[in-house]
Amino acid sequence: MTSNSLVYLIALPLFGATVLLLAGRRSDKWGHIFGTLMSASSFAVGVYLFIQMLGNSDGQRAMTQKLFNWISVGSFQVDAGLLVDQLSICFVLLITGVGTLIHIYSIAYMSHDLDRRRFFAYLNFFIAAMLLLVLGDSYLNLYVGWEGVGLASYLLIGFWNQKPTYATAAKKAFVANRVGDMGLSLAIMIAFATLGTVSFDGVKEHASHASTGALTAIGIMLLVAATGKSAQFPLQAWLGDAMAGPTPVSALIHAATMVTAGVYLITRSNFIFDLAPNAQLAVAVIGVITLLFGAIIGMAKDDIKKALAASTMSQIGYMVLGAGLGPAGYAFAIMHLLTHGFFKAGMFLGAGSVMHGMNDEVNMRRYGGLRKFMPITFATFGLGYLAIIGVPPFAGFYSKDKIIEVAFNAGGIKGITLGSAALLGAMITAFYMTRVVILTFAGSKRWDDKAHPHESPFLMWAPMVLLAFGSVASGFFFSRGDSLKNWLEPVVGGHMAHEAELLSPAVVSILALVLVVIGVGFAIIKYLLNEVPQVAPTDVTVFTKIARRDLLQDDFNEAVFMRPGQAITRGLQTADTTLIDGAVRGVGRFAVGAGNILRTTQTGFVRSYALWILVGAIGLVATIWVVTL
Amino acid sequence: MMHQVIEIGRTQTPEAVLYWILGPLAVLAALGMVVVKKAVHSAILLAWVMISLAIFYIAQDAVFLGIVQVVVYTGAVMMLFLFILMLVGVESSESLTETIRGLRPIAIVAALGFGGLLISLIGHATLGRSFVGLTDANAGGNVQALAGLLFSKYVWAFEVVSALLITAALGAMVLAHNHRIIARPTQRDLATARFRGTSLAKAAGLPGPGVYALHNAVDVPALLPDGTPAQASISATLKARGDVIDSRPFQLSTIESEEE
Amino acid sequence: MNMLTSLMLLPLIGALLISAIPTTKSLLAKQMTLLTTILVAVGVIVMTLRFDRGKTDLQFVETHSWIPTFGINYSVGVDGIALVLILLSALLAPIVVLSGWNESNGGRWSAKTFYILVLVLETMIIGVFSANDLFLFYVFFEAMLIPVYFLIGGYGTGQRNAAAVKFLIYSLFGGLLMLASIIGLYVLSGEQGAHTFNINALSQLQMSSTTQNLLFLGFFIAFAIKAPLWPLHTWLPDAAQSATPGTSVLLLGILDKVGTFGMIRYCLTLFPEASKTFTPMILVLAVISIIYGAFLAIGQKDLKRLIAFTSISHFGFITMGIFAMTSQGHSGATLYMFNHGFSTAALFIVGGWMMSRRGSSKISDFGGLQRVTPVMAWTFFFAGMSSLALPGLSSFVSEFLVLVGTYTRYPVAAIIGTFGIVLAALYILIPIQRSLHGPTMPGNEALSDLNVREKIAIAPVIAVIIGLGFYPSPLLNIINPASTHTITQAGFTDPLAQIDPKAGK
Amino acid sequence: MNPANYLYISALLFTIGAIGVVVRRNAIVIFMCVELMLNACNLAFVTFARINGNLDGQVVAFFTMVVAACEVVVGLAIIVTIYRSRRSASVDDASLLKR
Repeated sequence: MTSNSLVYLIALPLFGATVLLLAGRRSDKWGHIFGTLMSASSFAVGVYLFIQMLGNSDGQRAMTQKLFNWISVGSFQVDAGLLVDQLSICFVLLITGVGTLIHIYSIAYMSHDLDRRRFFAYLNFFIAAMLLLVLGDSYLNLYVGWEGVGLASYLLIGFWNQKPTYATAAKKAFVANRVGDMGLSLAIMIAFATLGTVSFDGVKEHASHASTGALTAIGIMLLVAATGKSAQFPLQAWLGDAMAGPTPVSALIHAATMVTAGVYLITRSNFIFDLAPNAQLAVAVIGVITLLFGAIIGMAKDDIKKALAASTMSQIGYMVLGAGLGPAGYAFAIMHLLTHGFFKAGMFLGAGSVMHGMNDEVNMRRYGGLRKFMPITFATFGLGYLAIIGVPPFAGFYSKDKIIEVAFNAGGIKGITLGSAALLGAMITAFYMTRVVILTFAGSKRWDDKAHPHESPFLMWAPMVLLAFGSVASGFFFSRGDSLKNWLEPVVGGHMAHEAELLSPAVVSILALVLVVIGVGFAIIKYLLNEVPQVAPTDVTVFTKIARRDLLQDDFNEAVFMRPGQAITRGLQTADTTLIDGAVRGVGRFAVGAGNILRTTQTGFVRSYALWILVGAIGLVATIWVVTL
Repeated sequence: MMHQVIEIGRTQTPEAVLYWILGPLAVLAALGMVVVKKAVHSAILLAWVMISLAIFYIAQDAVFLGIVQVVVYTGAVMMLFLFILMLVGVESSESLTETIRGLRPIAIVAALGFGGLLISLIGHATLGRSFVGLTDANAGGNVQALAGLLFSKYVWAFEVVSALLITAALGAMVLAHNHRIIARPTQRDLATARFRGTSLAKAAGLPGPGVYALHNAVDVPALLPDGTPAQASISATLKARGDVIDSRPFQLSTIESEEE
Repeated sequence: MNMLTSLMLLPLIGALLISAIPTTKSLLAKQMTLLTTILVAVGVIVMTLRFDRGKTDLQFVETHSWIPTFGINYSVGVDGIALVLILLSALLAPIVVLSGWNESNGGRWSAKTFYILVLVLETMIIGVFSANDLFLFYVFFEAMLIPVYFLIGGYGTGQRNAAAVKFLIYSLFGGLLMLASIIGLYVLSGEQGAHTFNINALSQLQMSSTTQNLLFLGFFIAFAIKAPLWPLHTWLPDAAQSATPGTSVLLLGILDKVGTFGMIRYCLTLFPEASKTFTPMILVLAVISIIYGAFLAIGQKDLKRLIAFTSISHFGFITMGIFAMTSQGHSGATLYMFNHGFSTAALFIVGGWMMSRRGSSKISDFGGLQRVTPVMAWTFFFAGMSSLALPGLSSFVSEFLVLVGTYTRYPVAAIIGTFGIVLAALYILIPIQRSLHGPTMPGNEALSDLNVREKIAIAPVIAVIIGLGFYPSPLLNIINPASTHTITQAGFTDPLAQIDPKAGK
Repeated sequence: MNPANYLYISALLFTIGAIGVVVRRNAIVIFMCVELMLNACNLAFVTFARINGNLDGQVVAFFTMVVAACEVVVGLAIIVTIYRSRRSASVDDASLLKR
């Protein structure tokens, strides 16, 4: 089916961004309202499309819109085309819905910032780019949105770029993303070289004819792209620093939407991964590594936003794991993505609300007992917390446990390993999230008298309440009668014939719950029943120290990439000036030197010139002599 | 013809005699020209070489060229040389010690090599073994035949050379032209200078040589009113040669006078 | 009269008129130059619209006998590739004049001379792209150096004399090698028929492979110096550092394209066999250029040198696209030339404004400009994004086409080249962070933001970069027939997609 | 006698002239040596004319004389000019071409 309204989804926020950026300070007064309106109207278009889709039968739901012929050279034909299907509409609603809520939240959160209008321009731009990412009907269109959100992320992380560390964090995010982008562009190149097309439809159609090797290569490259954007191992290092951006940004971009783009990419490319088992296994392995990696970092962080960021990394690890489990896991990956979008965004907004009340303090060791001062924040944050650790019937329970279950049932050693790791992750998640909640809201107050904690204004808590509602109900809603699974089936493939299950859903749930209780218990003992020092203790085990240093991810990057890179740069610079340019200048010097030597023959005495003429004449005559004889 | 050559490639004996007398003389003169110190002597030796060549020309049936050689070269060009030598200074003789290090040995070696090469080349060449002679070419007279060539085949070169001559003449004039650096002094200026000078001694003009002197000759200085010889009255050239004859002061009888 | 000839004469007439006005009236000279360049731009746009996109052969052809003794003709004509480059030159010229309004002030000679040189250069550039006679091409190729030499040496900064001489000698060296090859071709044409410099006739010559390789190298080295390809690049950073921003735009944005244009037009057309022989070596050089230029750009402390090294990296991409011998690679390379012209122009122009305001070109002297001069910072940021080929901007389309086109035939080169994408992020973001972000450095507090003239000058550049990013078809439609034609002439066809139906599961 | 013998004299004279040009310092003497070389050439031309039996050699010799005359006129004028300003006719004194 074709539709003419797809383009408005993107055009409206893009228009908002353009107007706000071009109008400059003139739009300071109304910029935030305008930006929010643009985002909201995009949401409205999304809802309209969703309703339209609901009215169609399963196979007819996908809608396309071809705008124009974008690039056309020889057999390389790419249209600027949009595609909304069951998968993209989930994202569209999440992006525009959560996006609009965060716009509203930001009106209050950023009200004291002189550049609020610019902030809204960037947010609008992000919404447009993210929508392009999920709506593009080919890998190349997706790529445009892919880098667009990277740019938006760069701009928003560096929103307060007068602080050098923030500017550095923005740069780091962009560069790490670029490494991933390199993977994506290589994937597109391989796809074109093997399949002759880069559109989703075309690749899907031809994929089965391609060799497994090529498909594995494409899959691995797509995975590289996903690790960059979704902060997965080994390109995860940027996410923690990205918390330099304003908190609404962390909520929208670095929790709910942009960082999940990798999951979208893998799910969208299911037709490739399903034919390339090795690549699919790599996806699952990366997911497991990251979910543990993030969880471990999360235990050690005192900065509330960084703790949440580590949690995000870990949760996306779950999604990637789900996506790496094949058709059985795609739907649950997406479900976890959506529920995570609600509860993590809500928690980030809660963190923002706490910071708002605490003079932008982020160290949880300087919080404590805030539940009395911020009841609404506490309530919404608490609901999100229950959702993330997977307490039934909150959202996380439905989505996360399903992923664990599918992992266990993936078969053989692989299934047991992946499943156990995911279970372990669930326990750690319970521990560190409990730690966050206790440190922030429970216990005794540890802030100094300058802070005057207070509840945030209506415009801030209203979105939090709505998101909390989502974190409570969404899981149930999605999994009731496998509604989301059925909805996505035409895109990601259907149920496989159920093999013998290793563990039944009930067993997994019980196991998970037990582990969660253990994790929560540990946290309560350590942080609620014991005194929490205001300054992080330094006499800790080496493991804690390593965890606090983000498991040495920055040290690794510095030692392996940055320092050698700098050395190469310096070496090449020296080589350029001494060797290459040196050779060039050497030619010049040789000419001058030779000239200096030859110049000594130029005595200025006309008689010596005459002598040389004579010598020349001798040479001439001698030549004639030799030649004629 | 009765004076037909006896053997192919041989001319008549008198020419050989001429050649063997004049040839070595010319070479010797040329060598001398290079060796002698004084430029004037060089010029005279060169003139001798040129005259020898003129005779050679005539001997080789180039009558016109022989005459021209004498008239233009030995006559005009050599006169020009001598004239310039006079202008620049006859007596200027250069020391024959070489100032540029290493030039002379290289030059002599090079010249010997060059000459040797040339001569061996000529020796190897087969020139003249069967020479044609100019008897036919000069049948209507040497001058007429040359003129025929000059005004037909070589007329363009001839015209160009004439233009060159004019240009050279003009160029010589331009080069020799003396640019005035200061305005030409008028008579008035000269008079002023004479009387405003450092002394009035020359105000009345210099005496000619020999005035009031013992002899009325150019090599005797004039006597000033006080009886002393005026050295300034004699040409500097004579003085430099040491050809001044008598410069004794004239002993005047003492006359009491306070006048100055 | 033919359009091409008229367009070549127009700047010359402008230059003559300007030379007639008094030296003191520099404002009038500027206005007249601006008017002339705008007229040329309009003319070229009209020509582009009248260009028949369906044809592959040269259009707007005009031929007059010039030196019949040697078979030399004044012969001009354009195909799609040449037309796009002429369009680039004509569009950039008024922007250069307008953006560098006060650039000629610090010069050795008057402003009038500066603008005469610029206009003469424009004539040469149009000529060099449209020449259809090898001798005519050579004349333009070499004559072009002279205005640039004076523009650098007379109006530059720092060690301008040394830079100008280095530029000139480098270029002349290459030019002489090319001249040797041209004479070689001429002699060959005489042996196989009539002496001629006509390119079509020359491309039909029969040559032994040794001859062909040698002649090819003569041309290629000349173009590789101009382009500049590693390791023949060292003149470029010096020249760019010393030249005024406007001159740098003309030099890097337009003039250097003659090198890559020549590779397409002359190396591939005249010596298809030799091109094949040397392709692996050239691809290695191109890939080295990409990586090497990027690394050196990262290490630069001087803004102008940095931009120069980014260009070396970009020229590596262009060369790679050309010698990939696929239609995507060729069209991408040609489009890259156009887009690189605009993105480098944006970098140099805005960078030039920053430098002239601050009085320094050292990156460390800037800092925190985002707060002080937001519009200027934004335009610089935009230029940087264009240079790192952000999708949605024009340079992305071309860079991706080059990579895709290369991958289909030479995957390894394309994969290594892709690393350039990551390095590009570094070499753009590091200077952006140092100059725009962070606290405002002392000495920058009072810098003024862009004025109306500057905004007008940069607006079209931004518009073109965005416009072609989303809708490159107008240019691609012009380029495609020509690039396909060149590929076919060189004896190549695009590799097919490697789908093997039997391997399906 | 073989007329080629004249050529030997011509060669000798030419060589002597060349030595003179290089060795002597007085500009006027150098000039005379140049004249000697020209004359030596003329002798060769005249001899060639005789050997070949046509007058072209003589015509060339004639032109040589005229050109030599021109040369002498201009050259001597230059010498005079130099002498006027430098008070010397030594070519070594006019060595301004050196560095």
